[in-house]
This record gives sequence, C-alpha cells and structure tokens, in this order.
Amino acid sequence: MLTFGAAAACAKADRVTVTVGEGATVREVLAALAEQHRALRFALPNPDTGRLAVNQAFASGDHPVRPGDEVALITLVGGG
Amino acid sequence: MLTFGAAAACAKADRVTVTVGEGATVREVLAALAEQHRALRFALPNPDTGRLAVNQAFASGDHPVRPGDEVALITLVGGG
Amino acid sequence: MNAPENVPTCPVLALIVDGPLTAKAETDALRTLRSNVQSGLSGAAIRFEGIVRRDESDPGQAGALRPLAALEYQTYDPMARRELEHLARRIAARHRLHAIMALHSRGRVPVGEVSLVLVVSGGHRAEAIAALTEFIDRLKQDVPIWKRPLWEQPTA
Amino acid sequence: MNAPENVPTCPVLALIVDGPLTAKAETDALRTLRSNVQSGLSGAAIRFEGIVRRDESDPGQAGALRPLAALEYQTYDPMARRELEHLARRIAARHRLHAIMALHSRGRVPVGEVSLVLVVSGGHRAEAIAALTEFIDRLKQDVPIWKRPLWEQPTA
Repeated sequence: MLTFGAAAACAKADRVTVTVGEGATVREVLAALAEQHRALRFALPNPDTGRLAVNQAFASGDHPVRPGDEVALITLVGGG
Repeated sequence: MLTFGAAAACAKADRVTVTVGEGATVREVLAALAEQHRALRFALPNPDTGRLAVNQAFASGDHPVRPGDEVALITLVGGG
Repeated sequence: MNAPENVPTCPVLALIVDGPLTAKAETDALRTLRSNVQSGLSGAAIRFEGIVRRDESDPGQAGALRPLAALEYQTYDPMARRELEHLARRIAARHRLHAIMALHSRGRVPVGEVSLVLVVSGGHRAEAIAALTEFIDRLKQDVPIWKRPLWEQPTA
Repeated sequence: MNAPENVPTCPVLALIVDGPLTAKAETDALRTLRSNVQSGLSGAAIRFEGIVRRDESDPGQAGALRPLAALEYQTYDPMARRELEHLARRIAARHRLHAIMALHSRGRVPVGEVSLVLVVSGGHRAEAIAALTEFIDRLKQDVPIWKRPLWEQPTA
C-alpha cells in the first residue's frame, strides 16, 4: 500500500505491506493496517467512511480489494 | 447643486438651483430641495443622515453650507 | 466601519481610467504597487474583474431583460477617485492587507469589457476574500460613480 | 455536494505543473480556456493565487514559527490531476460558472512563489466568490497533494 505525506514520514517508507484475507474490503484493509502498522494509526481515516484509493480512485468501505490493485492511503492532504 | 445619474435624468438637468436662507445646514438644504424640486424626491436621502457632498466630500446633516460651496446630490450610485 | 489602529502601512493605489480596463492600464498600475510588497508575507492574492454583461433589466420596460451595447460610467471628479482611495485604505486597514489596488472605468465600456479591477493581497485567503466582498459592497454605496445603459439598437 | 442537472457545459481546465506557477504556464493554460467563453454572459471573473509564505509553524518545535525556504509538493499521479479536474467540474456545475481553471504545483516552490492558481468566471460576483471559497476548502480535503516544509538553513 502506498503512503504519502505525514503517513509516509511516520512509516519511514513510501509503501507498507498489509496482509489481509482474500476478498477483503476497504474497511477490512484499514482495520488490518491499524493492527499491523501502529505508527500509522494517527493517520487512519474512519474505517467506515474509508479514505483509501483503489486504483487511483477513492473507494468506499464496502469496496473489495483484489490482488494486483494499487492501494493508497490518502490522508491529511494539504494542497494549496 | 450638481445632480448625477437617475437624479439628473429626473431633473432633466445636471444642476438645479435651491434657494435657502443664510447659514443653512445640509439638512435644511435637503428639505428645501424636496420642496423646490418635487421630481427629485424619489432620490432624496434621509435629511438627518445627509447624502450631500459639500466641496467634494460627504457632509453630515449639521454641516453648514456657505455661499460659493460646491454642493452635489450623491444618491443611487452604481459603480462596479 | 472603523479601522484598527497601529497597522503597518500598505501600498494603496486607486485610479479612475477612461474606458475599458485593459491589460496595459493594469500592468502600469501594478508596477507601482508591487515594488512595495515584501515577498514571503502574503499567502493569498486575489484579482477581481467586474465585466459589463450583455443582459440588463430595463426600468423603462418594467425591468425586462434587454440587450446592452455598453455602459456609460459617469464619475464625480475628483471626489470619485478620492473616495475610491479612501475606501481602499479603510479596507486595507480593517483586513490587514499587504497591498490593494482598485481601478474603475469612466466613460463608455462595451459589453464583455472590464470596468472594475480590484487586486488585494494579504496573509491568508480568508482576509483577502472578506476584503474583496466588503470593498465591492461599499463601492456601490460610497463612491460617486453612476452608470447609464446604452442599449443595443434593434436591427431593422 | 451534488451538482444540479442540466447546466450548460463550462470549459474546465485542471493541471499539475512542475515547480512554481509562472505567468507563462498560466498564459498557455488560459489560451485554451478563453476561446470557449462567450463574451457578454460573465459579469465577474476572479483569479486567486496561493503563495508560499515565509513563516510556517514547525510541528517538530511545538508549532513555533520558523522561516521556510520552500515547500515541496508531492502529488499522487495521475489521481491528483484527475481529482483536481473532478473538483473543478463539480464546483462549476454547482455555481453555474462560465469557466474554471485550476493549476497546482508539484515539487519545490520557493517562498514568495505561487503554488495554486484558480480562475473562475460566472454571471455574478456572489457565485464566483462562493465557487472560489468552496473549491479551496475541498481541495484541501479531496485532492491527493501533500506538502513538506523545506526550512531555511540557519546562517552559521
């Protein structure tokens, strides 16, 4: 999973690995992320509203994540 | 007294004559204007707050008008 | 609308320009202004253009929309320029702007051309937007400028 | 934020540009946009510049103000550009704009340089100002762009 900004700074990496079961949803990926990367908890969006981009588009909590999908944690943006 | 915009259109002139006693204030000039130029009544500001310019500056109701002063009725402006 | 005291001075430029406001008129005016602004303080700059629209309601025809050819702006000089500058100074002080420029047309401005340019810069976006809004509201009350519609001639 | 239906199409341009936004980058972009705007409909046009300020609070120093040399903008491509354009389209429809252009920097933008340019035009001032405000609020929530402060080096 790709990380950016403050999340990348805290993870000390611009991508992290999250292990989930087959057919996991965005909501389940966020829950797994909170478990497996405690340093990123501060940056986590609400697992129900979801703030993951799957294949470069915001995805809702119900959205399934499939093998090969590009998943990115989009949080604390700060353009402008 | 100079008039502009809709006031000038109604007076059919860009200046009108108002006769007042010596030492008249802006408030008294406005009252005399209402009496002597009925076509301009629609455009008259409140005589207490005053919306006459005396010598190119807004003047309050108490401001005295002296012989030789340039007096202008500033109302219904519409810049922009 | 009282200005707060002890605010740093802010470059202020207020001009009445004959006819439509062109890029050249503005560039000349801005050159004066920009040299006084210290870089790195301002976080937001806004430029507003007021443009003459084609459709105006005609009071002579019960307010029906009628195509316009131009607006003719009459200014009471030199009071108009002075009130424009006075307004710019008050707004700059109230919103702690770093610079403000106001240009207004005098005379004929055809449809689609610009009759008002307002440029403000300040520390943050909120101040700059509030200054812009307030300036235009007050302009329409306090600056002795009148406009007269020049209607488009119906084609025979 | 649902857009009203059946609004006329409005030219929309959304670009991410490497480094500070210069006059040339903007002129090139605007040329595309302007050719599509019918003259006489718009009564207001606003151009907003977001500028990098010298003083930023440093979270590493309890939020104390610290002089900045530049901001480094990281964008998630191509999602950033696509979200910028998507936002521009939503705002244009909601506020019935006649044109909208949004440019955002990627990479290093020194203090005093421009990192965001937003140009909107619409029938009246109120719509244009509301569109401007809402665009920037949403930009800061929905468009995947991050900024990293590059602090000025203390002189030895």
